[in-house]
Amino acid sequence: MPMRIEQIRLENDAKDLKTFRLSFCNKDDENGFNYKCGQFAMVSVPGIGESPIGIASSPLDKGILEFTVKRYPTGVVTTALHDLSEGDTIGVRGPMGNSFPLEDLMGKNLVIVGGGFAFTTLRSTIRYLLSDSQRKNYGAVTVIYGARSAGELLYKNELAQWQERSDLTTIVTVDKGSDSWQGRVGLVPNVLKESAPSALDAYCIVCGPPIMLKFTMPPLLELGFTPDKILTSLERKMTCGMGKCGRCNVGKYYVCKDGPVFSYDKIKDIPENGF
Amino acid sequence: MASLQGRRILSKSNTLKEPTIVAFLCNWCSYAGADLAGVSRLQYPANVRVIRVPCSGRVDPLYIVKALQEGADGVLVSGCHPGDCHYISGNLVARRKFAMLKSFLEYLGIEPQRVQFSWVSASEGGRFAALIQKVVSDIKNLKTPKKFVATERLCNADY
Amino acid sequence: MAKDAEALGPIADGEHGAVLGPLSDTTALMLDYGNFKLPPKRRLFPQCEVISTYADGCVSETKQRSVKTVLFGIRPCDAQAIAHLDKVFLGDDAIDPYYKSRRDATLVISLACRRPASTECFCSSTGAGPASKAGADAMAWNLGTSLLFESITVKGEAFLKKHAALLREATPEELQASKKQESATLKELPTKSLADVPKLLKNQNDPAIWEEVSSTCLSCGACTYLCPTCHCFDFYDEKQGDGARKLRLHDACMFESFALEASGHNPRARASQRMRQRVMHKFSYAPENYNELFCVGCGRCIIHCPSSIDIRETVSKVIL
Amino acid sequence: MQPKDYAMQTIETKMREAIKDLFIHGKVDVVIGFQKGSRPQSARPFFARSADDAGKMIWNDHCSSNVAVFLPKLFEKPQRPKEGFKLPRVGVVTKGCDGRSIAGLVKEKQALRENLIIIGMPCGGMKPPSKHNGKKAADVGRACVECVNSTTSGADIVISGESKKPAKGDYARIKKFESLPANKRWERFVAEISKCIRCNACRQACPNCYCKVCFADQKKPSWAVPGAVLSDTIVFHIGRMFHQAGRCVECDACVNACPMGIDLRLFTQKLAMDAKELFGCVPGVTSEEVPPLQTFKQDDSECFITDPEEK
Repeated sequence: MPMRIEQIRLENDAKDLKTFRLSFCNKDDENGFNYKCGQFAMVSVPGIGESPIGIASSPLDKGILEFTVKRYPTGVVTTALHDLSEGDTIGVRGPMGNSFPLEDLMGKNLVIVGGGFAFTTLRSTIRYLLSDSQRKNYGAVTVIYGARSAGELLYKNELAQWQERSDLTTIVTVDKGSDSWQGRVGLVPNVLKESAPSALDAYCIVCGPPIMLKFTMPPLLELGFTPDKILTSLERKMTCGMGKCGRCNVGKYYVCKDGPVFSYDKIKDIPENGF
Repeated sequence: MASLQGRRILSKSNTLKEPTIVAFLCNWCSYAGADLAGVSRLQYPANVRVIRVPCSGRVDPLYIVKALQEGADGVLVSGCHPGDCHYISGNLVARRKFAMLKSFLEYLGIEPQRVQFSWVSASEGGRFAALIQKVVSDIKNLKTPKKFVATERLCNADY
Repeated sequence: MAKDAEALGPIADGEHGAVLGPLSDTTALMLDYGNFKLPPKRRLFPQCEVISTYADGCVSETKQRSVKTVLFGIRPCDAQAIAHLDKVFLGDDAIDPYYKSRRDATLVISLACRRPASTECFCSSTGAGPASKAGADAMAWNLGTSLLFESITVKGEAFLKKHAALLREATPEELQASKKQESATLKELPTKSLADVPKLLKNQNDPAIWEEVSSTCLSCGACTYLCPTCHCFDFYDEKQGDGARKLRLHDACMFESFALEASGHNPRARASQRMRQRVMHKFSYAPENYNELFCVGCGRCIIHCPSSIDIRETVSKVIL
Repeated sequence: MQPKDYAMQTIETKMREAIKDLFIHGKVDVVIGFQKGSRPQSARPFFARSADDAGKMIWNDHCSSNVAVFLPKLFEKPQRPKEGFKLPRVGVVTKGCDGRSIAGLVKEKQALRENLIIIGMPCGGMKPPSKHNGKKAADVGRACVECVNSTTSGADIVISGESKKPAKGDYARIKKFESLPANKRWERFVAEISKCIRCNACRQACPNCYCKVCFADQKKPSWAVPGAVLSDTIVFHIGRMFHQAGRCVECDACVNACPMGIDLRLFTQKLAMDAKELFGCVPGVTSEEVPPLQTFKQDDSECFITDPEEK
């Protein structure tokens, strides 16, 4: 499915994070592309390759798709994507994988914990939850988001807006503070412990690098979240996106097909869960 | 090396009359020599595609093999004369490498004319023109077709 | 037989014993062979295929070719492996069109084993066996002076009907002989069953066990590329002039770079983790996902491992 | 029991005792050697970690693997070494070829000589594993027939016994191939390479192939598509073999590892021959300080250089 790049936004100071806003080249594709929060798609640059990227826009954002892509020096596709400019066409295959089960969570309180660059599908989720049609369906929503430094924080404008909203608690933290940073300093697991959101009637959605997940799970359990109420999204290298190529196996699960969203009880005993 | 990502940048055809020659020229001597040949209006065949490298020692044998695969009819590597290397010994180490490479490729059956090595200094515009003339005519005179180009053939379904 | 389809069968090849090659009037069929070095899966799921091309801004998928093919005389273990691959590539959730077009056009006639192909055969342990029928449309028995054919599927039945002129009804003695052959071959094969392995797995989460069994693993792909059920693949995009094409290539979970992500994170960075993935995929994940043991006991990986690692021993260590 | 077997058994016993001794005196953390393989008449590499393990080690004429291949990984320093991290002290049971490889690895700083205890074995030639259905369970491999030094020089512990006499090292087979017409040579080369399934066994089994990221695995740029496109496979093999130029010890680890029976020796040996003829270097035997392609002499041959002024 070809899509046109409408807008490219730089997300950080290091200039290796960009958000691509895409529009559909064909109306049929647009009507056929129905996705949910937490899903991903295979984004391809012809002749270069394909990469699984989480969808950062909300299903309620009509007519567009947004992907936030980090460029790695060794990443062929991510580098190629970053070299593109507005107006170029790229390929999108998807949506793929399962999603955060937001319908099932209606009426519950939600704690959303994100770290670093893994915030993209969480942003999709938060945008969805905050929409006029959805906000009333859910209880209290707490967002804890951390990054290595202030320059690494994604979606700064939105974060500022969220922090001003009364129907949402947003805590933004950075690992390493700087002179210009006015906000909180501290690692996500510690901030989580300090803020101690109630586990009562609540589910937690947590996404982040493996090392963050590793240290976030114990405090969550302490706070009273049972493993089946902790949802996380895994990231793996993928080729097919259909549970065949074998690359994204985590135990018997294929992250592309059975995931990327897993409840913690499903994967906590698998040695290669990565955390 | 980005262009290497694109395959078949050069001609695929074996019957092409004008061969394409990829020339790796060292920045300090041979490239300057080529420049001088140009400035002096010396005539030499337009078959070369020059790739400037810091030193002949920088040329990995893979570059040469890859150039042949991508369709070059010949590859030329030229650097400073022994003793004149900008990096003192780059070309001397390269000399050993190329001696073995040339012998090895010839052993595999690739015509020695297709892979040539030479020394051209910055003041030798005439020598550069003569070198290109020689390499081009060597390759034009070859009776055997190009051996190994990126083919469509997918091997090994038969076993 | 060769007239209306491309027929492939065992033909002699000096170096390899027998290869699965095109049959014609001039090539001699080699019925008395051990097994092919390369698994027949390569006929249905080739090591390298072009799946789409890109030119002038549009992608065109490769037209499905469906040359009718008869795979004659492949071993029952390899036929069983094809049945396993069918579950992966033709499963309910996502059908692989490239595999399907080849599979639909292929008729499999397996050849029962008169004796184990090698000392490493253990098909009897994995639920296959010297005359197992899964995956085959028809089965042939080499009775020395005659070939006994038995149809297994409708497709196989139709094929035998079509060539009825060449065949005659088998005598009771011949049927008897085939049964005898099967039980005689079975006697030469190991008796231990691995069918319960998925339930017996005990130490699979103990990294020390995997470190031990994989200590001499060189992380090459010989085991996976020769395995009749391994089906991991990779896509490879390459530019061609102004356009591009996408290839599908076999890949091996034993390669260090297999699961390496662009970020540098590698969930299976150690040989032991990769070994675990391969063995567990065959003996635990596949049984859970497809209800089949994804090892057919052909012994190829044991024969060809440069470090002579034996999957039978690995499994027994894990269930110990 | 035949006398030869008896000789082998005493060698095996002597080896076990020596290794047991090393463990008992705490001189090694691990000894790389061989144990009985699961296939009939086979041996496979084995990491012994205790005196008990030493008893499981064997020595016979099936110990064909080049065990030096495991050294670079063992001597790899972790990115963030834990406090008190020490590189292991490693014993290696070596034949002549393993010894030549180890010498190369030490030279290239992939193995720490002071952490190594080389147990030099007598070697009468090894039988490669029988993998190829068409061929009979093999005789002694070609590498062993043509081996010029079957025992390790500079071993720390020498297990005495009878070794094969050194071959002439005249590269007769290579010279014969060289005399064929070019198109025949190319045909043969392509025929061999066409068998390749790109399983990388040759690369992984080679002690010299220790690159962290092989050129063939690189994606930016991509040198050789990892599938079965013939020309890419040719690039892979030329590239891999040429990386061994002046370093290859002719052990045939790649040949023995290859599941497809590709005759890589026909080509790798040419490089060894050239290294010897052009630079007087036989890796692991002659005593250079660096591999021949990392150095130079002022008077190295220039006969291959194109001189446009020459008529």
